[in-house]
Parts: sequence; structure tokens; C-alpha cells
Amino acid sequence: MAEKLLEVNNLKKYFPVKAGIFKKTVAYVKAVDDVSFFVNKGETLGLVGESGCGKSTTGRTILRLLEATAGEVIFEGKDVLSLNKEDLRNIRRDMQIIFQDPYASLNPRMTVADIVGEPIDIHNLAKNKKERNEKVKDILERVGLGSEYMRRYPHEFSGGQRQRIGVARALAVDPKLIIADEPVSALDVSIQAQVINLLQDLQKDFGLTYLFIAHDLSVVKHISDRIAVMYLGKIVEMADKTELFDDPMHPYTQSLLSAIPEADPTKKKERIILEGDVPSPVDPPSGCRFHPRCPKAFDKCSVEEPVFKDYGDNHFAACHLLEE
Amino acid sequence: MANKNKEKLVDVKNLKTYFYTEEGVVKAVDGIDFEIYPGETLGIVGESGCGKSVTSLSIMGLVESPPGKIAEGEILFEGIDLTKLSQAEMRKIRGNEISMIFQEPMTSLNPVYTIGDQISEAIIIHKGLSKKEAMKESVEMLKKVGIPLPEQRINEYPHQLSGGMRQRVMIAMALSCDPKLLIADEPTTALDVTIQAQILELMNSLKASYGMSIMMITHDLGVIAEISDRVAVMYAGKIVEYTDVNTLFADPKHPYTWGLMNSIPKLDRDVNRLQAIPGIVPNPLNFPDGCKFNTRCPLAEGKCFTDEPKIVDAAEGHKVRCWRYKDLEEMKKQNVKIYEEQR
Amino acid sequence: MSDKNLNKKSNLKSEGLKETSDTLLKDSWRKLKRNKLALVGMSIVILFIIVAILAPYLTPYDPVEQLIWTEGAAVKLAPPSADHLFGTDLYGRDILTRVIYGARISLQISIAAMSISVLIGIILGTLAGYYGGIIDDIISWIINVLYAFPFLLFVIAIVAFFPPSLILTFSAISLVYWMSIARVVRGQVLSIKEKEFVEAARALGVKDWKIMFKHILPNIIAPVIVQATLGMGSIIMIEASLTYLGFGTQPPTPSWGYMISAGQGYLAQGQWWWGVFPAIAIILTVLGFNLFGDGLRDALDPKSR
Amino acid sequence: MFAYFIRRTLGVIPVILGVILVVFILTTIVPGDPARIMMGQRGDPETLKLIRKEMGLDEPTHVQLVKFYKDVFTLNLGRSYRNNMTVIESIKSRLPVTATLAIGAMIIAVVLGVSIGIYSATHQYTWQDYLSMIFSLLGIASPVYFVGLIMVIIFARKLGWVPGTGLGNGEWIYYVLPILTLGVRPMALIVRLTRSTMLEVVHQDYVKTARAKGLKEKAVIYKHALKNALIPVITIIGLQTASLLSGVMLTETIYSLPGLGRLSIQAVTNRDFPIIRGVVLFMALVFVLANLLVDLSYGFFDPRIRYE
Repeated sequence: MAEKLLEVNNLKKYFPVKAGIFKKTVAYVKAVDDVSFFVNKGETLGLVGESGCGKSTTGRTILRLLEATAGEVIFEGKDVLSLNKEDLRNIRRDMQIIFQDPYASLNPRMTVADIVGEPIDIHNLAKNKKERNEKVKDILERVGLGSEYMRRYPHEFSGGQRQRIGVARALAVDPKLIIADEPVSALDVSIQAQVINLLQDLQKDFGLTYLFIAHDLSVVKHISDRIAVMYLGKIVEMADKTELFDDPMHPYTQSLLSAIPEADPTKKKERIILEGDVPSPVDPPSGCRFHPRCPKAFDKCSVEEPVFKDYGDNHFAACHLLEE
Repeated sequence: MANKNKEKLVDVKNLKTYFYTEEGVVKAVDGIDFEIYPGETLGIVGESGCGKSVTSLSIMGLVESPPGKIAEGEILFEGIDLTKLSQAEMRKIRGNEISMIFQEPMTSLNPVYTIGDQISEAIIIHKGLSKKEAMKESVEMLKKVGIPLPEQRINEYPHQLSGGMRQRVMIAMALSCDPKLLIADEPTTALDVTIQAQILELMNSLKASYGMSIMMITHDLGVIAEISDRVAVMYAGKIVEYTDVNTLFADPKHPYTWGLMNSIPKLDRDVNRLQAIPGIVPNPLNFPDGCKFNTRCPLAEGKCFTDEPKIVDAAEGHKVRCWRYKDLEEMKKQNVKIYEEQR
Repeated sequence: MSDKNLNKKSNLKSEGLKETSDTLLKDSWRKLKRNKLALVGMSIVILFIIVAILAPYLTPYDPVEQLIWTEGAAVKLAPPSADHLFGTDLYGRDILTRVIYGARISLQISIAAMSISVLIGIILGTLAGYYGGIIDDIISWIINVLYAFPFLLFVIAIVAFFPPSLILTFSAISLVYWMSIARVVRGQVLSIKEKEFVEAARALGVKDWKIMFKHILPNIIAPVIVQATLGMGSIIMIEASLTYLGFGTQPPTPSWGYMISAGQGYLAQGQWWWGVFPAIAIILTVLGFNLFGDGLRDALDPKSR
Repeated sequence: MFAYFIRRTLGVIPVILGVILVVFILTTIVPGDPARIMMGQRGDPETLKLIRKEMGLDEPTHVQLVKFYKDVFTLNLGRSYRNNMTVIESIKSRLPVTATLAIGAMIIAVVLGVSIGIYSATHQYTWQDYLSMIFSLLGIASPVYFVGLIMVIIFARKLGWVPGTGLGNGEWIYYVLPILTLGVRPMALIVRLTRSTMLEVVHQDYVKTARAKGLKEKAVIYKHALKNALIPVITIIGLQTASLLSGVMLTETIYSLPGLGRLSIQAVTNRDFPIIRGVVLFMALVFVLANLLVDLSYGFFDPRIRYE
């Protein structure tokens, strides 16, 4: 039985919408609305969805970069959401994040040595300056950057190299969990592969656990052990990756899978083209949130919200069709 | 031969578009040849900075000058060299016979004018219709690209529409004057997969009904496989491989194409590690001598560092620019992974 | 084998890394050097500062001593000559000398006023931008209110009722000028605190004050320097206007604004030098700061290359 | 859009309340006894007492403040200590001159500034462009009073085209030089800003789209680029009101025009507190209202705000 490292229960994150004459809160963007999942030690859970589905907000809320509206985030038995400032700082040694934009995620006024060294300083992981520099050097080499780069500033590096620096910074505290928020989507195809390989190598070497957030299903499939699919603030399906790709249960997952253009001109696959756009998370559809676009929706779907439950072998889904 | 020439809608010959910057000359497009036949879709694929967008802007005559300039070459459109046309003559072609859609639907529409205003503009100049008729025509176009409630939409402003809808508006605008060639520069890159699928389907069906040619520029091999008939792969301002889509995917002959295909994860098969191309694209101000791919190519040796390879016919209708494409073929046969799974 | 080496070397090069590291400062200097107008501006600014500092060594005359009492009427409103390059004024004072000493006064007031403004501006702007909420509401309200007053009238209303002095002048100017800095700082902090590197710092457990000092402040220094450089010109202009109207530096202390106001009556009669030279000094100095500031803006912008 | 209008309009209220507060503080922190300052040496104890009572100086500060707010809202701002006119009357009598100057200068600055700016941007790196850049750099760096001085000497004294100073019988010709003088600086600023925003806008994607449609360059510039480029220019016009009012003080001084600027300087020199309060308050309110108008006009130029 795999050991759970992270467990998220009924997590909600609502952003107030202010409007009108006095900028009163008139509604909420329900960015994350009652989301539950877990990540086992040493595995990679892929969290996929289209823009605005709440996947990045989920990641940030787990780390308390955003304060949750409701719910529980259990990391190694401790509820992260109720920790005080000091305990939170301590737990951040164990949970780290890698960002999407390699240009915005590094402080342009700090050298690489300082960027990677800062976490070491904060958590007193080095006894003296020499040890700190040794550590920084070490980590940089681990991510494929020579120590001769230490005194340079971020703007001197290419996107892929910057992303490596971001990985090094996260790695510096020796974390157990890394939340990777679209870490390769800003990179060119040939560079993407380099960073994906790096992340996989590091996982093996350090026994890392990843929550891998992305919109690109083929990348997620390559790197993940299990995959959760989000739509409009909710997880609609979660399963082992082969299970999910071979036997997608939720109509949204099915159409998502069919929509990916494959690099193989001989394969003309049957497309399920969804109608329209994703509705606004301010005023999500009643019942199942997918029903206005769902090719298989029936009466019940617009009235009652389907329950997210296990249909065997840890294959979770939320759809009325499955209950029939 | 002469007959075949006549058939070509577009014939680009030795096109060189350079940018003269303070740091030096950027050879964004450096001597490329390709052609587009009526009714076909030509895909141009490459990573950022390879010159694919500059190629499309060169055809449209929209390269910003200064600093950019078409330094050499011809762009024959129905036999007429576009590079020699005056601005006024070029304007009659732009938006009329050749039209273009861009990557960013969010910024490609003018925020201060209504959708109808912007679509009808091209109709008024090129078809000579009155404003009222043009508006009616715009509604028709919006219907064709699948925008619900078109009568209402023409009075709305771009910020009131979603990204996918805006891209549909761009397509409606581009097709409003029945162009012979539609240039699409990364039209789906900014969109989500399900919306991308909608747009690609729309483009395919419109192509069928309008019979125009499409030049599809993208970095996404999946989109290329989906929509193109023939493909040109670009790297550092040059076409490195040029053939029909099935051949390209079945038998890539350039190490760069080969690497690109192996560096993307596949849906239908699992690999433990991706075969990544090492290094990064060279700085355009500082291209290496010899083959421009030699800084990243595992096969590079001797000649590759000194002499630039010419693009040659490796097989019937299969052009490749590489000194060692035959060696690559050998290696592929022996199942050698040229991009070692280095750590 | 040599091929392999070659390969490796060009690899490094192609990755855009030069042999030596470019600091941001060097990078900015490189960009600034290309901008000729900015260099002109910078030269004027440097000249202005040198002249102000070295004033006593640059001229044999005293700025205040009225030579007509010792040398007679010949030095009264004398046109430019070898002895008096800019001529003399009604009291036989050397105008060049007074322009040079005027630079001193201008520099003192503008530097003092700008330093205070920058200090207040950074503190209040950062607090407003970083904490938002009620703190931001209050600070923004103060800024909006102060912005509503015509600058000159406001300063006059402050200085008019106190005994005139240098300290009063620069204090009054900085009392209203800080908001220009604060506005810039607030806007910058608002945008930078949303950047992912600040989120990364928070995710690492960096404390609030440290995020402000280490991650946010260094990134707003450039726009503050630009705003301060441009602002030096505005303050010099304000000080001159104040003096021109009789509310700033009091005679006989040499000051550009006063010289124009004293000399303007003689301008049309042909004795143009009394009023024109100090005016040229103002125009050049303000122009210098504006050109230099604009150049810095482009040079310090990490987006431009 | 209605909500936007209302919100902007209501947003002005705290600023106005603050402006009144600042005016109060300005005239209260004066060192010593305001009554004594106003009357100078001539004040006998009886008069001083009377003045103190009239101004409410014998009351505690917070009572004075409340009274001041009340006075402002009932437009009861007192009388000048020089000529016994009410403050409102004084402002009314001086306003036409200042309004003519300020509005005239603004119209010239906007019309010429925007046109020259566009011309400059569309003819980048030509001699006309350089000329307009030099003009605008000098315009920004030159003190208003020096510009006025030179204009008077050239156009009035030497060429005799227009009268020099004063207002004659209020004929329009007397306003020509002052308006030009006052307009130079804002015009120079608008030229620079229009030029730079135009150059920026011209590189936007939607301008590329417009060109790709085959539009004439004129239509691209004047239809697609201009309307977007004007948005920041309008902001600057609003913010320029304050410096324009500062300029008014200087312009009226050099041309000896009986406007609000002169009035304010005279009032300060004369220590005429009610007038100082009145004029400072009035000018600040003009600025606030001008910027409110600018905010509201965004609704016209920018549909993103109209549909907020």
C-alpha cells in the first residue's frame, strides 16, 4: 500500500468579484471548488486542464501562496492550512514550487548563486559561507549548470537554463514534494524534452514527489504515474495514467484526449469536438458543470451535481452516466 | 516543366530577409525556396527564432522596415513577383488575394472598434460594397465561422469575446474577400486544446468549401500532421527538410527533424526518457560556420563545421539540407539512438 | 578530436554567454553609450555639478560684491567682454560669477529636495503598494489630494509666511514633490509583488521585510532613479519660478530666477545679458536632466537590448 | 458604464474633502497670529480682536475646521481684507481672464501638440521630426516667464504685431501672446507623448492586422492607431491642468493680466487669508473636476471601460 504524502480534502478557493458603484463583492470566482485528491510518496500526479480550470490556483493554495477559502491540505499528517507562521516556514522546506515563466520567476537583480543560496540561508542549511557555496555549486551541477555560472545574472541565460535555475532553487532545501506549475509550457519543443528529462532524473535521485500541473496532455502522460483532470474548478476524473488514457470515463476527458493533435499524419482519429467555450467560473452551470458542452448530457445532468467517486482500482470520476 | 510552373500559386525563390540592427545583421530568413500549389496546405514548422514568421510577413510585404528588408530573392504569386510591387499594388493583394491570421487573438483585433466595423473594412475596400452591405456580408461571414448570434456580435467589441471567438472573427475577416492564399501564423498556439480542435476543424472545412491554399506556420508537430499536405522544416533561417507530410513523419532525413520528433512525448507509446536535442538555438548574430545545426547535432563532424550543406533531393520530392543524411539513414536502420539518453 | 573541442566551444558561445559576465550596470552603460542625446544630457548634468561644486575656483570675482562702488560706473551693466565674459549687472557684479554660484544654489536645493522626496516616496510608496488595503487607501488619498494643487501656488502658500531660507525652500518643495516618487514606487511595487520570483521567495519562507528589501526594492531602484533624474529638472524649474516671483532665494544671494526677474526690464533696451545668461543656464540644466533621465529610462529597461 | 460614471464621480468626494482640509491646514499652521500678520503694524488691539473673532481664531482648531467645511459648502468664504469684496466676487471677477488664458492655451496645446506629434511619429528620423523634437525639448526646459519675455520683445516691441502687456479694453488681440506663452509647455509635452505613444501603438498586433487587410497607410494611422494612442494623451491633458494653473500665475505676472494667478500672488503678498483660501481651493477644485472629466471621457474613447 502506497503511503500518502499529500492529501487534499474539499479544497475551495473563491476570489471575490467586486462591481457596482461601491465596489462591493457581488459574486465569487469559484476557481477551486471542492477538490479532493492525494499524492503518494515518490509518485508524480499530473493535474491537467484548460486555462482557467483552477489547476494553478490549486497548486498555489496548497502551498498557501494563496489562502484557501475552505478545506484541508494534509502534508505528512499535518494540516498545512492551520499552521502558524513559524510552522509554515518550517514546512516550506518540504514543499517547493517551480513556475511556468522562466523570465518572471527569477529575481533579475540577484546572481544565480544568491538565488539558489537564499533558501539555504533562510533555513540555516549551511554552517558557513564556504559550505553554502559548496552546496550551491553542487545543486547547480545537479541541474546541469556548471559552477562557472554562479556569478551571473538571470538575464544572461536562455529560457531552458533559467528553468534549470528555478529547479535548483526549489531543490536547495531538499524538499519532499515539488509542485511544478506548467514548468515546460513556455519552452521550445527541443528544450522541453531537456527539462522533462532533468525532472525525471532528479525524481529518481532524490526520491521526489511531484504534483505536475500542465495543460499539455502528452507531456503529463509522459511524466505522471496518475493523472487528475480538472474542469471549471472541479476534478472530474482521476486515475492511473494508462487506465485514464485507455479507458477514459468522463465525457470531458474523452473529448480532451480526442482533441490533441498527434504527430502522426497516418492516424486520422475520430474527434469529439466540444461546442462553445468554457463557461465563466463566476456563475458556473447548475448540476454537472460540464453539461452545457457535454455531448452525452441528459436531464439529470443540469439538475444534480454528480458525485466524485471511486469506480474501482482508484479510478475516480464524477459523472451521472457512470451511475446508470 | 513550364506547365508545372504555371500551376504554382506561390513560388518563393532564394528569399533572404535580413534585419539590420545595431549589433549586426540578423539573417532571419536566409535563402529559402518553396512553393504552394492551389488548394494545398503547406506547413512550416520550427522553433522560435527559426524565421518562420518572418517568412510569412515577407510574403505579405509587412516586414517592418527599417530594420528589416528583403535582401534578395523572389516571391512569385501567380507569376507576379511581390517583392517588386509598389505599396499601392501590394495593398490590392493584401486582405484580398492573400490574407493572414495571427497568433494572438487577444491583441490582433483593435480594442476600440466593433467586430462588424473591423470585418467590413476589408470588404469595403476590396469588394467596393457600401458600409451597409458590408455589414450584412460580415454577418454572413460570422455565421460561416460558427459564431452564434452574429447579428448581435457585429456590434460588440473584441474584449467581449473569448479567445476562441476572437480567432474565429480573425478567420472571418481573413476569408471575407475569398483569398487564394491564407497565411496562418500559429493560429492555435494561444488557445486551449479543445478550442484548438474547433479552430483546426473550422479551417479544414473552410478550406474545403473555399478551395484556397493555406500556409500554416506552427511549432507544433501535432498541428502540422493534422492539417498539412506538405511540410517545410526550418532551422536558423533555412529550410532543412522539405517534403510531403506522410514522408516527413515516416522517414525524417534531417537530424534536426529526427530529433524534434523524438523529443516530444507520444500518446500512443511510452518511453522512459525523451531523446532531447542538446543545447539551444544559436544566437542569430553569431551563427556558427558550416551547418547551422552543428552546435547541437550529434552527427556533426569535419565538413559540417566548415561548409554549409546545400539543400538536395534525397529522394523523389524529398529535399534535405545535411551532409550526413545518408549516414543518418543507416543509423536509423540499425536502430541507433543518435540522441543518446544522456544524463 | 579537435572537432569535438570546436563543437563544445561554439556551444558555449551560441548560448549567448560571453567570456566575462556582464553586470546589469555594465549592460545599462553599454546601452546608454549608444544614445547620443543621453550622453549630451549626462555631460550637461556633470558639467552643472562640477561647476556648482568648484564655483569659487572657477571665477576671480565675488558673486555678491558690488563692483560699482570700487571700480566706478564702467562696470555698471557692461556688455560681455574679456574681463566679464557674460557682462555685468546694474551693480557691477560679474554675471558669469553669479550664474556659476546660481548653479550652486540650484544644485543644493534640488538635491536636498529630491533626497527627501525619494526617501518619503520610497517608504510610503512601498508600504502602499505592498500592503494594499487601508494603508494603500490612506496613502493614495493623500497623494491624490496633494496632486490637485497647482504645485507653484502650493509651495508659495507654504513659504510665504515663514522667514525665507534655503531650508524652507527645499522643505516646501519636497513636501509636495515626494508624491511623484511615491506614485512611481507604488505602481512598481504593485506589479513586482505579483511576479513569480516574489511568490517563489514566499514559498521558500522568506520573511515579509526581507522580501521587500531584497526582492522588491532592488527592482524598483531603476525607475526611481529615472524619475528622480527627470524630477531634478522640475525642481530646478520650480525653484527658479519661485525666486522669479520673489518667494524663494532672497537677494543678494545669486539665483537664476531672481537674475531673470531683475534683468528682464533691461532686455528690450539692449542690455540683454543680465536676463538671458541665467535663462540659458536654466534651459540647459533642465534639458540636461531631461535628456539624461530619458536615456536612463531606456538604458535601465531590461526589456530593451 | 453608468456604474463607472457614478463611481468616478463619487470617488471625487473624498479628494475634495481632503483638498478642503489641506487648504485649512495651510492657512492655520502659519507661525504667529494670523490677525497680526494680516494687519501688519497698523492693527490696533481692537481691530485685531475683531478679526480674530470674525475668522474664528479664538475657537479651538477643530471647531474652526468644522466651521470652515460649513463655510465652504455654503459658499460663504468671507471677504477680502483689502477691498472688502467677497471672496466669491473676487474670483468671479478674475475668472474670465484666467479661463480664457487656460482654455485657449489648452486648445492650442492639444490641437497643435497632437498634430505635430502624429506628423513626427509618421515621419520618424526626418528633419521635420528632429525639428519638432528639438522644439519640444526646449519647450519643456524653458521657463514660462522667459518664453513670455522673448515673445513680448520679438512680437510686440520689435515687430509690433500685437500689444505687449496689459489687457487694453479686453480685445482678443491682447490675449494672443499670453495664450501662446502659456501653451508652449503643455504643447511640447503633448508633442512628445503623442509621438512616443504613436510609435508604440504602430507596433501593436492590431495595426499589423489592419495592414494585412490592405488598408491604406492613412487609414491604418488615423483610424486604427490614433484612437488607441489618444488614450494616454488624454490622461496627460488632465494632469497638465495643475501645471497649467501654475503657468497661469507666471503668465499673468509677466503680462500684468488681472486674473486669478495674479490675484493669488497679490493675496499672498498682502497676507489676505480669505482670498488665499478661496483661490487655492478654487484652483484645486478645477483640477479635480478637469480630471473627473478626463476619466469620464475614457468611456467615450475606450469601450473596455464603457462596458465595465
